[in-house]
Amino acid sequence: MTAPTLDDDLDSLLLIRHFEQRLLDLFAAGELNGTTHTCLGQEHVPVALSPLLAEDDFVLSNHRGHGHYLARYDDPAGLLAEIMGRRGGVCDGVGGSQHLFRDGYLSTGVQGESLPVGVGIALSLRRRKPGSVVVAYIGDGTWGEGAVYEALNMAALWRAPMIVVVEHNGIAQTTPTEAHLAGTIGGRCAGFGIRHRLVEGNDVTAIRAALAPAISLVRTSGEPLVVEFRTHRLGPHSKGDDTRSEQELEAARRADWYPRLAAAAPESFAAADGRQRDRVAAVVDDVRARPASEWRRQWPANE
Amino acid sequence: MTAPTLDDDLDSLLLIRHFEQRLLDLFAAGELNGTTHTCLGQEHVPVALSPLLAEDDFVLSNHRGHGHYLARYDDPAGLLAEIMGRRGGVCDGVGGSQHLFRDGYLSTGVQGESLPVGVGIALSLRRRKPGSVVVAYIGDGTWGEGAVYEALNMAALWRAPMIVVVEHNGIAQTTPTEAHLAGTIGGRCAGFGIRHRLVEGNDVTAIRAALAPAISLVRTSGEPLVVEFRTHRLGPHSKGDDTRSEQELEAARRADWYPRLAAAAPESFAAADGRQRDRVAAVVDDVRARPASEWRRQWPANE
Amino acid sequence: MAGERVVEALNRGLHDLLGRDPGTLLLGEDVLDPYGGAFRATKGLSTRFPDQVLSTPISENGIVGVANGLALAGHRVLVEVMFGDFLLLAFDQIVNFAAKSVSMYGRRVPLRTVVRCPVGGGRGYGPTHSQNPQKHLIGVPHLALAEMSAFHDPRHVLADLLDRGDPAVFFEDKILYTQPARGEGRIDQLWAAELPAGPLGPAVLTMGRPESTDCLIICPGGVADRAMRAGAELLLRHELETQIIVPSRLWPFDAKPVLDAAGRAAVVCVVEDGPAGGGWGAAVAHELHTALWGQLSRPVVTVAAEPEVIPAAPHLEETVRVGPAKIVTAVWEATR
Amino acid sequence: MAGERVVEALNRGLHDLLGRDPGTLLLGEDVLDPYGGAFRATKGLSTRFPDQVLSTPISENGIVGVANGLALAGHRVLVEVMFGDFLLLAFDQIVNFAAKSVSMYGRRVPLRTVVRCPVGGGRGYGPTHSQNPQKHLIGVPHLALAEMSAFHDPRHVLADLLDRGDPAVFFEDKILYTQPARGEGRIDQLWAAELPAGPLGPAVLTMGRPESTDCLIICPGGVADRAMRAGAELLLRHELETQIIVPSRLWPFDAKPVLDAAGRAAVVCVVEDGPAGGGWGAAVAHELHTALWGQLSRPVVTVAAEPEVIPAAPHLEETVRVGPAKIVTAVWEATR
Ligand SMILES: Cc1ncc(C[n+]2csc(CCOP(=O)(O)OP(=O)(O)O)c2C)c(N)n1
Ligand SMILES: Cc1ncc(C[n+]2csc(CCOP(=O)(O)OP(=O)(O)O)c2C)c(N)n1
Ligand SMILES: [Mg+2]
Ligand SMILES: [Mg+2]
Repeated sequence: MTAPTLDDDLDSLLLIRHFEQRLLDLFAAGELNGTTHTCLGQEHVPVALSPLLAEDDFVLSNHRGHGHYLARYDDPAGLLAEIMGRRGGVCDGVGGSQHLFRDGYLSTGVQGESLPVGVGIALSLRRRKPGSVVVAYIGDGTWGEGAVYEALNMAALWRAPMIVVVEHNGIAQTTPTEAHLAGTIGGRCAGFGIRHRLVEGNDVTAIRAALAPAISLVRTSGEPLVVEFRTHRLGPHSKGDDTRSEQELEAARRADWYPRLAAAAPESFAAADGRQRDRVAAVVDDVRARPASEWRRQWPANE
Repeated sequence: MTAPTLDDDLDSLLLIRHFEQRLLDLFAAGELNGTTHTCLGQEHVPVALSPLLAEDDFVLSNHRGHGHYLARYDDPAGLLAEIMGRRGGVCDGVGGSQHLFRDGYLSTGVQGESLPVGVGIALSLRRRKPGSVVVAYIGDGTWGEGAVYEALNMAALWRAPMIVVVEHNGIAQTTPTEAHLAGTIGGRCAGFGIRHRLVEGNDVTAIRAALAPAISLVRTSGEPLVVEFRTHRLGPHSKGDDTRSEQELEAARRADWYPRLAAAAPESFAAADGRQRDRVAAVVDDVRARPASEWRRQWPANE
Repeated sequence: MAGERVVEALNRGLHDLLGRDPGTLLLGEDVLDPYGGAFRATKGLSTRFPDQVLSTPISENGIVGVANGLALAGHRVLVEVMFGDFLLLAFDQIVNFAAKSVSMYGRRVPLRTVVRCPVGGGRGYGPTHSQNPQKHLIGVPHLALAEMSAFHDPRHVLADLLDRGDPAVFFEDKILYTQPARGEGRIDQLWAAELPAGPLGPAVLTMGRPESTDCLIICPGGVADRAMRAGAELLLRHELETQIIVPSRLWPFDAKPVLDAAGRAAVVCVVEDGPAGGGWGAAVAHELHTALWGQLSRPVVTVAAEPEVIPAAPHLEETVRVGPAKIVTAVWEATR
Repeated sequence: MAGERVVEALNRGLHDLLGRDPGTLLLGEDVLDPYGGAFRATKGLSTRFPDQVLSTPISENGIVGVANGLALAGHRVLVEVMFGDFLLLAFDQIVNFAAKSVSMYGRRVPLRTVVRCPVGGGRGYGPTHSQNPQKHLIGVPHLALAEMSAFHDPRHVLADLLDRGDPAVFFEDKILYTQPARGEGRIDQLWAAELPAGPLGPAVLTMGRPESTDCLIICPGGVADRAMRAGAELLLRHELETQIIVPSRLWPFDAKPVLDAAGRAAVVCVVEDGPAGGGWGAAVAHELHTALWGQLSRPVVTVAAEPEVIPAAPHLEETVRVGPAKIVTAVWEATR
């Protein structure tokens, strides 16, 4: 947990941004299969949080998880190789975009499934690595799943040190939040006696400062916490499937950190931007040249 | 919806009380199989509510449903025959204590399953029989199930005219509410933007008067409502499986309506009490003498 | 209709079904226009039948529950579950509520809930979006299972499922969506399809001479294309003539229409695109062994996917899914 | 141990397992003392191992999810689901999370989650508390299934399931709980039990002369008692000598130890106490037909429950559940 500099944060934001944009390009060019959910517009969430996490903390990510991964591990090549099914992928191409696993990090593609799992990991951490926490990312739409409430209830009852990070981008696939969520996320947390913090804006430094004490409290008290980020999805849900109006998209663009930071320090931003763009380009070239991944199944299924 | 008299209410309360007590006797005598969950101590809940319901309203009941049934249908023989597997049972002995079905009434034994079903029925009622409502009974423990929240969310989003009646008796099987429910039921409803009414005590007339306007509002607005009764389970969870302390049981007994009403009008109470005791005894004699039920399967399964 | 793709035929069927009865409702995640569902099967429905289409939160168990409630109140209800893997979230409502309610109240309670879901791999969606969950639901009393095929008009199949009064699940192999809806008639130079028992009966795919069949393949709609490729290969490489039978209804499985052909064939091969064991393949094989004992010259060959998750990378998917080569090998080895 | 009932043997096993490793945890509804679970299998555990036993809200899917999280973090975790019917609520966590996670991340991720649940009818609990859900989970890659029997020490079986690193489900027929735990040795005047392949291998029940078997019955632990009664009847009424093989592990099913006996028997009968179709019976039968083609003189007979819910009234339950008479009839008819 060495404090990152402003430049580190900017690099991290831009790495994710360029990574995601290149993914969409690769899709458009027919070089990718399956589906991919980019976090364009939401990069600041994991970038703000990651330095607040320690090595023993466990991150549970979801379908929109590239940013969560890249902010925690500086490993764009491993991620891209995974998505492209090339040698060196995080999970040898078996998991793909939505199913990543490393020590202390797991993502899966079934909405809501991760929260009860997170409670279990958190209970184990409290026993064996006290002071460590679980961070579980979910979207606003995922609050439709019953598993979320079963987990919140148990987390509160048993004081599971879990931080649920909600990336509330106002939409679930094509469904606006008003159409899928009654009441409020904050109100729902209150109903379970769980602390809830609302975060607006995308100033990484300010967010981090505001959240640090609340996260520390989870470490010491063991009480769960929900942090709700009001954010914006800049891109399509996966690829090309955006049904929002130009007006809505324009609002998402206006809220983006990219032009704001570019205007704030044009020169250093441009330098960083170029650096990360080039870095991602190099990663793409590297990974693209690799052979297909190999699935080293060392176990017989159902032996 | 003709207004019941005080005597009607007392008859109804006592019918249920004696029915349930006889069930426990029959169990103890080895005349019943399976399991049965009596509503001893909670009889006033359906007795207060039933006259507020119209014929087109739909009642969803649960494992502890004898009172719900008897308060709505004056049919102790049909219910007992069902429980004993004798001719004339509501469902010919196929369903048993926890699985009853009649037009406008259904119970099932899987906790939480009924609430999404209730939303569906309510949506249909709004289309086809506007002004009608669904009443779904659940216990405090059932708030552990995710299905409850999926249903509350949809009920609120779609304005499903459903009234969730919570019989909060402070315990789920053997687990006290503090150990299974974080926060409060009222708070959880608020989180979904759903109105919540708390009912304490067991004065049937007062409860009915207090709830009538709220229930009317469901009929006219279509907005769901949760009514939480603070109540007490006098008997075991099913049969003989009570792990509570004598002190807790004593508290439950102190809150019972039976001694209160007996003291309030000793003579008319005693008369009614005798009447219902005799009625139940006659029902038991009648049903006990019946032959085993027949399952008239008129359909081939999986044809 | 000429030139239609399967997803278009499906979409047309859904339009017809909502149109024929205003009490028929459709629920699912993201089913509204202009999107019309993740695979676009529900396109146009919400525009044309705004009162009959309900877009839902992400609540698979809850949605099926709502559908069950509507069905209990007398509606016909179609539910779209976005990926077959998520069906597992709704098993309580499907098995414990829908299927059991039909009979557990002592008299028949018809429940017209039909759950549709895209299934299978081949699209690189990864292990939680590619499973074939059919096997989990086979043999549930009062639950009907059907699978989409290029030969059966989805309209007829869904209408039947909606009308029979038992709840049902309709499996749609994702790969099929964009393939041509074929119906009856010539498929290519080699193959022709017939529906001898009508629009709900099995499709029979032949090379022209059904009498002299060396190999009979029985498979659901999602596998038919791979079976045809295997058949072509068997002819070319081994001079074996193949007939393929594609039932629409997976369960209850009606063995009658296949018994004749199975009794005549030198090799009978049942193919399913999910892991073996306790699934459709063994169930069909067992029925055939029992019905045709003494007539079969060798055991029914079952071909299934490897017992593994479906990996994300396309080259790995192919190591797990059933492909033509696996069918060819299994049949060929059985003949030797 | 002498005089033990099966639920006591199970309880002793759970005590041993929590005792041997403080990282082994147990979760479930109402599992705390003095109650110790709806069937009292967990009695004494919370008193002796207060830090290892967690009583949960009514949240089947959530509980299995918590167990999966604990298992991912390296614990061995036992979950008690109060009735097997409610397992369906947890299928997403069992199939999509636990079983898939073992392999979907490209390398083996061991997950030691073992879910126990009481199954089956015969107790008058009614249709939502009596099902045998085994069939739904057969053939799920990386998911092991075992069933309790009076002959296998639950301690060994559960220890094996907990240790292997694949998640597992352990089915406990309710009727067995109160029956004597038998282990090996003489059962009654007619029957004796052996565990020739050790404590995890199938139990072999014979009338003394295993070589000259007319009928081989293969069945899980919950049905063994009914199979023995059927065997007695077959001897008495039809002079057929029966051998019974009771595997502890239902899936993956190991056919090897039964092949010899199956090849020698005049009739092979596989019994399962759930509705037929896509279940264990057909899976085992298919394996035997394939492995013993040419050796079997008739098709493997499968006996299953009627395709119906389990009704509540005891006299109706018996019309659906598998009983000795149904086994006797099936075997006898096969011999003619
Ligand atoms: C159980 C389940 N149901 C449906 C889906 C399909 N799906 C994937 S992402 C998504 C929308 C999620 O919305 P939200 O939680 O708001 O996250 P966002 O995509 O906005 O980041 C849906 C419906 C899924 N993955 N899992
Ligand atoms: C899904 C499910 N899980 C567990 C059970 C077993 N069970 C039956 S009643 C009960 C307790 C219910 O508690 P509560 O909702 O408070 O109702 P009460 O019994 O107090 O009336 C439990 C755990 C069940 N029937 N369904
Ligand atoms: Mg969202
Ligand atoms: Mg309660």
